[in-house]
Amino acid sequence: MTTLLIQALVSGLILGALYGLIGCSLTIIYGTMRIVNFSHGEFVVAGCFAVLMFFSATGLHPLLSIPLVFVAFFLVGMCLYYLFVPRLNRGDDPEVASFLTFYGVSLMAGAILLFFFQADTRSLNYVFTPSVFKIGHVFIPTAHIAALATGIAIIAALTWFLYKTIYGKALRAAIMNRDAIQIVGVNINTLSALAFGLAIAIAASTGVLLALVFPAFGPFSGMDYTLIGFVVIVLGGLGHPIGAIIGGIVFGIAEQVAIVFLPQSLSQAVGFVILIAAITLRPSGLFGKVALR
Amino acid sequence: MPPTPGGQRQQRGPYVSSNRLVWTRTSIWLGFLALLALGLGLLPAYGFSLAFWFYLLLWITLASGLNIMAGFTGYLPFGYVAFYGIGAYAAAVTVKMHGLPIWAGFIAAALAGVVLSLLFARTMVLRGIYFSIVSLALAVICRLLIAAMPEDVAGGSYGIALGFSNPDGAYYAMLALMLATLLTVTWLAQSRLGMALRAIRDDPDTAETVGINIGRVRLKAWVLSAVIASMTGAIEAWYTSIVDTETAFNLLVSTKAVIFAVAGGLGTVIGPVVGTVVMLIVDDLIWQHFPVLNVFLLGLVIVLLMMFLPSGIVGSLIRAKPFLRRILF
Amino acid sequence: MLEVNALRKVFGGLVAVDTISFTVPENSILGLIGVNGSGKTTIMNCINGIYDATEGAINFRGTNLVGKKPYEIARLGIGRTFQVPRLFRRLTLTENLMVPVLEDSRSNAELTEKANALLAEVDLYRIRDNHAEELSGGQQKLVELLRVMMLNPDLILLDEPFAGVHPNLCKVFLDQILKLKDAGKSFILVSHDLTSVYSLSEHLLVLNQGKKIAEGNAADIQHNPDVIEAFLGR
Amino acid sequence: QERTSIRIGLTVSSTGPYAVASQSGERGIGIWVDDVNARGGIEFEGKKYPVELVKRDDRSDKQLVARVYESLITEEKVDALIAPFSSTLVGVAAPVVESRGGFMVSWAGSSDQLFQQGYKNIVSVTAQASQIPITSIDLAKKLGVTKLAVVSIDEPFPASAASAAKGMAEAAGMEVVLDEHYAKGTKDFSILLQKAQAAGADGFYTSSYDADLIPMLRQMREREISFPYTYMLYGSSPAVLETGEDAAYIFSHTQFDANVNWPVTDGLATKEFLAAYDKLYPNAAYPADFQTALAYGAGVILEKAIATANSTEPAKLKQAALDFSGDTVIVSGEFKIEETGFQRGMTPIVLQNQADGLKIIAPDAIKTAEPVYPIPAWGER
Amino acid sequence: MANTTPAAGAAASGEVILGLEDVSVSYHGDITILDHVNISARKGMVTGIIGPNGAGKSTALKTLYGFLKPTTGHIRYKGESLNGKPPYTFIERGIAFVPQNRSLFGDLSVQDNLLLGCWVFRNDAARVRRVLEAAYAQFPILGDKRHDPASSLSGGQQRFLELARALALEPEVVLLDEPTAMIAPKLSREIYDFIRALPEKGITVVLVDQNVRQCAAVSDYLYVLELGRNKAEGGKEMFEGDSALHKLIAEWLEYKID
Ligand SMILES: Nc1ncnc2c1ncn2[C@@H]1O[C@H](COP(=O)(O)OP(=O)(O)OP(=O)(O)O)[C@@H](O)[C@H]1O
Ligand SMILES: Nc1ncnc2c1ncn2[C@@H]1O[C@H](COP(=O)(O)OP(=O)(O)OP(=O)(O)O)[C@@H](O)[C@H]1O
Ligand SMILES: CC(C)C[C@H](N)C(=O)O
Ligand SMILES: [Mg+2]
Ligand SMILES: [Mg+2]
Repeated sequence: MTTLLIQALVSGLILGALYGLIGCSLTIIYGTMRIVNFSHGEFVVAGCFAVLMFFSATGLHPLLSIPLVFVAFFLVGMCLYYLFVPRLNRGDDPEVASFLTFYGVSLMAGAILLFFFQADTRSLNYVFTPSVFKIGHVFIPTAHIAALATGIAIIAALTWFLYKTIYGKALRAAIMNRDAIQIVGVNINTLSALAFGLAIAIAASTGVLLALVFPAFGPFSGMDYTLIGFVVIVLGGLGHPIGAIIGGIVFGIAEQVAIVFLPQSLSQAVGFVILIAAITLRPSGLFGKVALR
Repeated sequence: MPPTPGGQRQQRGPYVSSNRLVWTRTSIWLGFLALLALGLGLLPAYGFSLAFWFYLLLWITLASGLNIMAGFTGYLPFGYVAFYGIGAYAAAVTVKMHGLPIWAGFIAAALAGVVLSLLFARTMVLRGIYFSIVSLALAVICRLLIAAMPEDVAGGSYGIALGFSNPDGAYYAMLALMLATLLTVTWLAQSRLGMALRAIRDDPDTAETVGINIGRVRLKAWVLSAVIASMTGAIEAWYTSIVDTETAFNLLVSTKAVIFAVAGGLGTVIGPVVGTVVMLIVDDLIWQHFPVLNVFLLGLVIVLLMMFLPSGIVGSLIRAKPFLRRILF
Repeated sequence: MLEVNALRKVFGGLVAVDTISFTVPENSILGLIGVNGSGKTTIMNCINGIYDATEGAINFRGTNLVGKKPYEIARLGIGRTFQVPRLFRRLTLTENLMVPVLEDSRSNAELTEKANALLAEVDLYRIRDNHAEELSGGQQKLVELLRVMMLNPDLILLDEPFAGVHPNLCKVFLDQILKLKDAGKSFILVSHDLTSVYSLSEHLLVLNQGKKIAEGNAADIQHNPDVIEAFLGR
Repeated sequence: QERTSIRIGLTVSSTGPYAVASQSGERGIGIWVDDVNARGGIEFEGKKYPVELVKRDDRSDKQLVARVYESLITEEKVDALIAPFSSTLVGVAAPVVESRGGFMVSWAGSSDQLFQQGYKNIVSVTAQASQIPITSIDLAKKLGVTKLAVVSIDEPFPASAASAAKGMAEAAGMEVVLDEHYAKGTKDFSILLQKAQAAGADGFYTSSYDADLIPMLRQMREREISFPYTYMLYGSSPAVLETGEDAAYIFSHTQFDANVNWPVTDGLATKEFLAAYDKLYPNAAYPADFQTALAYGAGVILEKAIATANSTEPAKLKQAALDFSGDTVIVSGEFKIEETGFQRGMTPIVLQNQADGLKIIAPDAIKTAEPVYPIPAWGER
Repeated sequence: MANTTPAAGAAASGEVILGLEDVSVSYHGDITILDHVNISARKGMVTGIIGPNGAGKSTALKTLYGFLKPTTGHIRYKGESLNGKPPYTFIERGIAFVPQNRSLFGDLSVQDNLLLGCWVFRNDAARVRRVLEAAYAQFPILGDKRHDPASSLSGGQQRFLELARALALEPEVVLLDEPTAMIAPKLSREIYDFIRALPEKGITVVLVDQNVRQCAAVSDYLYVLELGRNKAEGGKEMFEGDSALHKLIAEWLEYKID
């Protein structure tokens, strides 16, 4: 029982960290640009397929694909931004408009994935050696450790960027007052485009890690990831990478530990129950400042 | 007294306070609805395949119901489907498990909607995405709970097959519900309640400081749109004569409702109607003519729509040509 | 009619309002002046329930306002304007004025009538169908003032009503305020426009850093050294 | 107007969770159409009519299924229907077809509930959920499994297969130490697996679709969990086999195999069937699997029903099917239905993924290899 | 139009550094708010714009800063036309703007708000530090609250922050929209002195103000807008006597003293 519990905590932590990563990239897009990126999950999945292609093409270590994936999707993100976003601000509710636009994007992205990779489940056939570390009776697969490490690195960098650099500050300032940010001379479009690219790049990189941890993926799991992303950032508080990560971990652990005590089919609910409890107690999320909008 | 420039601006303005115009506009719209009702009412008689039309009515209803919350009050409930699902199950359980007639099922559905919306009322202290996601979470919980119930209570993973179905009956029920909904929304757009809701949408705190009990006003809207959804769910259950957790609580229901409403223009009465009609027809055409690409194209259409009409079809028209506000509302 | 007793409001470490007490007698105008950040707006926010007081009591005609919701307080007959105008962006001017009286028994036509009449007085009738967000800064202030008049409360809190308002209109306001006072209303008036404050309010309160540094009528205040030092300057 | 063909309506999932299986079924139907029309069509009212498929996309979406099956009947005026893939979709198609008065052959509607709703004109050609476990549980018993853990995704077919398995296992005197459903979209099964292990199970029985089996297997491997008897209903689907070592030794379900030759009375026999497949789909992503065979079977039964009934009236077709039930054998096995359309034939087959490929382990009559039991622990492979 | 009036001719000394030439502007495309307006800010002068509420003063400033695109005429800056140039490029050119409605970043600290004011020379750490010090010296209260979120400042304190931020990169021209609205008398006088002093520093000022007296006092040249059109204008000497300008504002002047 206790080993089971510890095991649950451990895999909850890792699962949560991955959720948190998804939230992180989403929180850049939503938390600092108010773009409801409903296609976020598709890019995570795209990351999974990217590493699959990389691995079957080169046979190199999957983690080595991250730099490539990062750059490639950074560009994709920039293009997406310039294609769609600038026009959105013409409507009287850009946020809702963005939701619809990116739902459309997610349909397209999903269709494209389907077109290239067929509907069937694919799996990344790579196993670390040693495949697992044993600590007492607790098993920690190497893949998970690798994923966790990479994830933490990404988040640290991101937090530093958003809170310590002037670019990060400008980015956060942008949603607080769109006119004022121009008054001080910031080209909000370029800045946002960069941020968008960054976020998409991180999302795809998260996909790479996911593919290592959960080998099976198909073109249809995008929406699940998107929703998890939103749940996590709301739980953690908007616009705050650390918040997202905490949110993710809380969510992940809740889910895993619940399985130990409850029938698996209910365990998912526990995560959501905690979300609701947390939000009603702290209406702006664990880390958020004020409920926005 | 220094004059303000505006002499030239008489001709424009979102709301035409002149009651006569409102009156004519409304009566034209109502007349149109009457004709629509008549036309749609005759369809079955001429042996049309109802499927397309039934779902057209269904989506108009859901989009308009959602519009009450999203458009007028400014709360976008991603978990709207919860009400739809609970309605479907309430009806199915009363009919199948307790062998009561279908109208009893509808009553049960309506009640379920009210109860659930009251349970969820607390979540309206949240704003924006926080509200949206929490309501989504609640929808998921509803699904998991019902799925986890024993087979003989809620049918388990297979769901509940009503064992009988009456497409025409369901079709007429749907038609009735849609008309009721549209009339409600029309009234809301003119009524004081509607104005209070829009005030809350623009600035809840100020609304409260000028004496609006935002809690109570919001709740009215919330219950209203919840009941619309739960009744819709019940009727759909009657139509397909089978409910299961996956369809009844499928988040796509919320998503589509939002899409259709936004595509037409949130906060307007006819927006959701127009949006639904256009999107469904487009989707149907694409689906028929492009078996392979259809999903991709659907996505493309949505994106283009938003890029060129960012406030929806009706919404953007109004923005571009303010005088249209006299006709479109 | 309003008694504020040892009111304290603390934000984190900062004491924005430090044990302030005053009363507003029926049918009177209390002037509230003080340097920026001295706590004037905060006092108003406490009275109409946007903030809840950290300590102290606020009584309005015998009912304690502390812990009441803003809308309850509004219904008790306390209205206010905001320093930075807060209108309903996407409602028309007429609608903006209607909102406070939605629960009212009078007919729509009647209320619209009244609203438009008020708009006419400040020459906004012509653009009554515009969204509030389309107004100029000053125009927004006007509409806010009209909105509070629509609500027609017995105690009116005015936060900087004259800021950014054209002189002629300021005159119109002054007359309005006096008219309302004759009609038995009371006011708390926050303004940096001393002429108007002096001319309007028989009793003034001077704040500095959340504390009351002086009290009395215009004459006393103008020559009070502390006030001159902290507020008027020379 | 003058009849020129026999129109058969059906949907295929271009996208969504059922796309792959649905499309491999589609190929089976393709084989059938090709074959009938080569023979000049179906004999009917003294004349031969070619078969014309009215095929629509259902995007694995239930609402669409309901809509399409209705319009197939009311607008397209098809003569008979073939069901979509997976009980989940058949579940919605069935009531529509029933209420609009159509006749439908289901090749993937395995869940039992489908046939407890009193539908009159739905006939199944696939082994039912409550039948599928027979062979595999027998085997488990024979091999000496004592403690069984049953896990399934919370969907109609897998769930009812699982509950059937549970019942049989208990009847056979095994102890069911764990019986769990997990919600769709679950990614991490490690705790579930460890629960099963902690419960001391020596048999692990799961009926889930392949998307979940892959992570499940990987997590077993990563945590060095292995059960002497591991049965995965979809364990023989290509995606799972692709994972190589992860999938070694697992037992799985099928209703068709190149090495199984039933004494076929109608339609193509195994060899011809496979030949036809290679001819028609030389570059298909996957070889013919049991979905292909089952769907093909649906066509064959439909053909025979129309021919014998010499009509397209649902009632007559159903009667015909009942009449030739029991003395008809098709490529996927014996066709034997009950009054409700519930399938009793189509003996399920158990495979094991052994070092030199998939082997038939049971039923004994057709087995091609001995089971490797107990499945060696990860360390000893 | 501007320079056709005799008044203008008299006072139009000094080169025009920034100005609107025959500019018309509208928000939604259907009504013109500014109707062929001419405004010229002359180097090293304070140019005042007054007029009734809704006359178009703020609109004029927004146009001068590129937020609104002229439908006719030109935004001239040192001879070059800035039509269609995005707002964020104006500050690089040395034009700073303090709008009428709040322009702060509420959740950011006071210091971060100032830092963003230094965006244009963000990489010149030394200069940034200098600017911050200067700002805190000018407005001590900002120094005390440097780590508080800007939204927690009082109405007046927020104004200071905006002024400090606008002046961060020693601009050539500052556009001020009602800078002293809601500022306590003592401080508002300081601010006017401050504005008065800007020309000495070589900074040109365009000042929109409802406080007619003070505005007239600090301005070297006054424009009066009404109904979105030029109503009158003139240099200092025109403020008194029986000039058209004076007649117009006399009535306004008799009210409002601070
Ligand atoms: N929400 C808040 N959080 C933290 N501090 C606040 C908040 N609101 C006001 N303060 C602080 O309380 C003090 C008083 O603020 P207040 O707005 O009452 O001043 P004021 O007298 O209205 O000034 P002004 O005349 O400039 O409007 C200020 O120092 C301000 O920084
Ligand atoms: N965003 C907008 N959309 C449409 N019309 C607007 C908008 N902003 C201002 N207006 C209109 O333009 C006219 C001029 O506005 P502006 O803000 O320039 O006036 P102003 O001179 O600054 O007045 P004030 O002294 O009250 O600030 C007003 O009549 C107003 O109704
Ligand atoms: C045996 C399979 C063809 C059954 C099918 N997968 C179903 O869901 O019913
Ligand atoms: Mg204040
Ligand atoms: Mg202005």
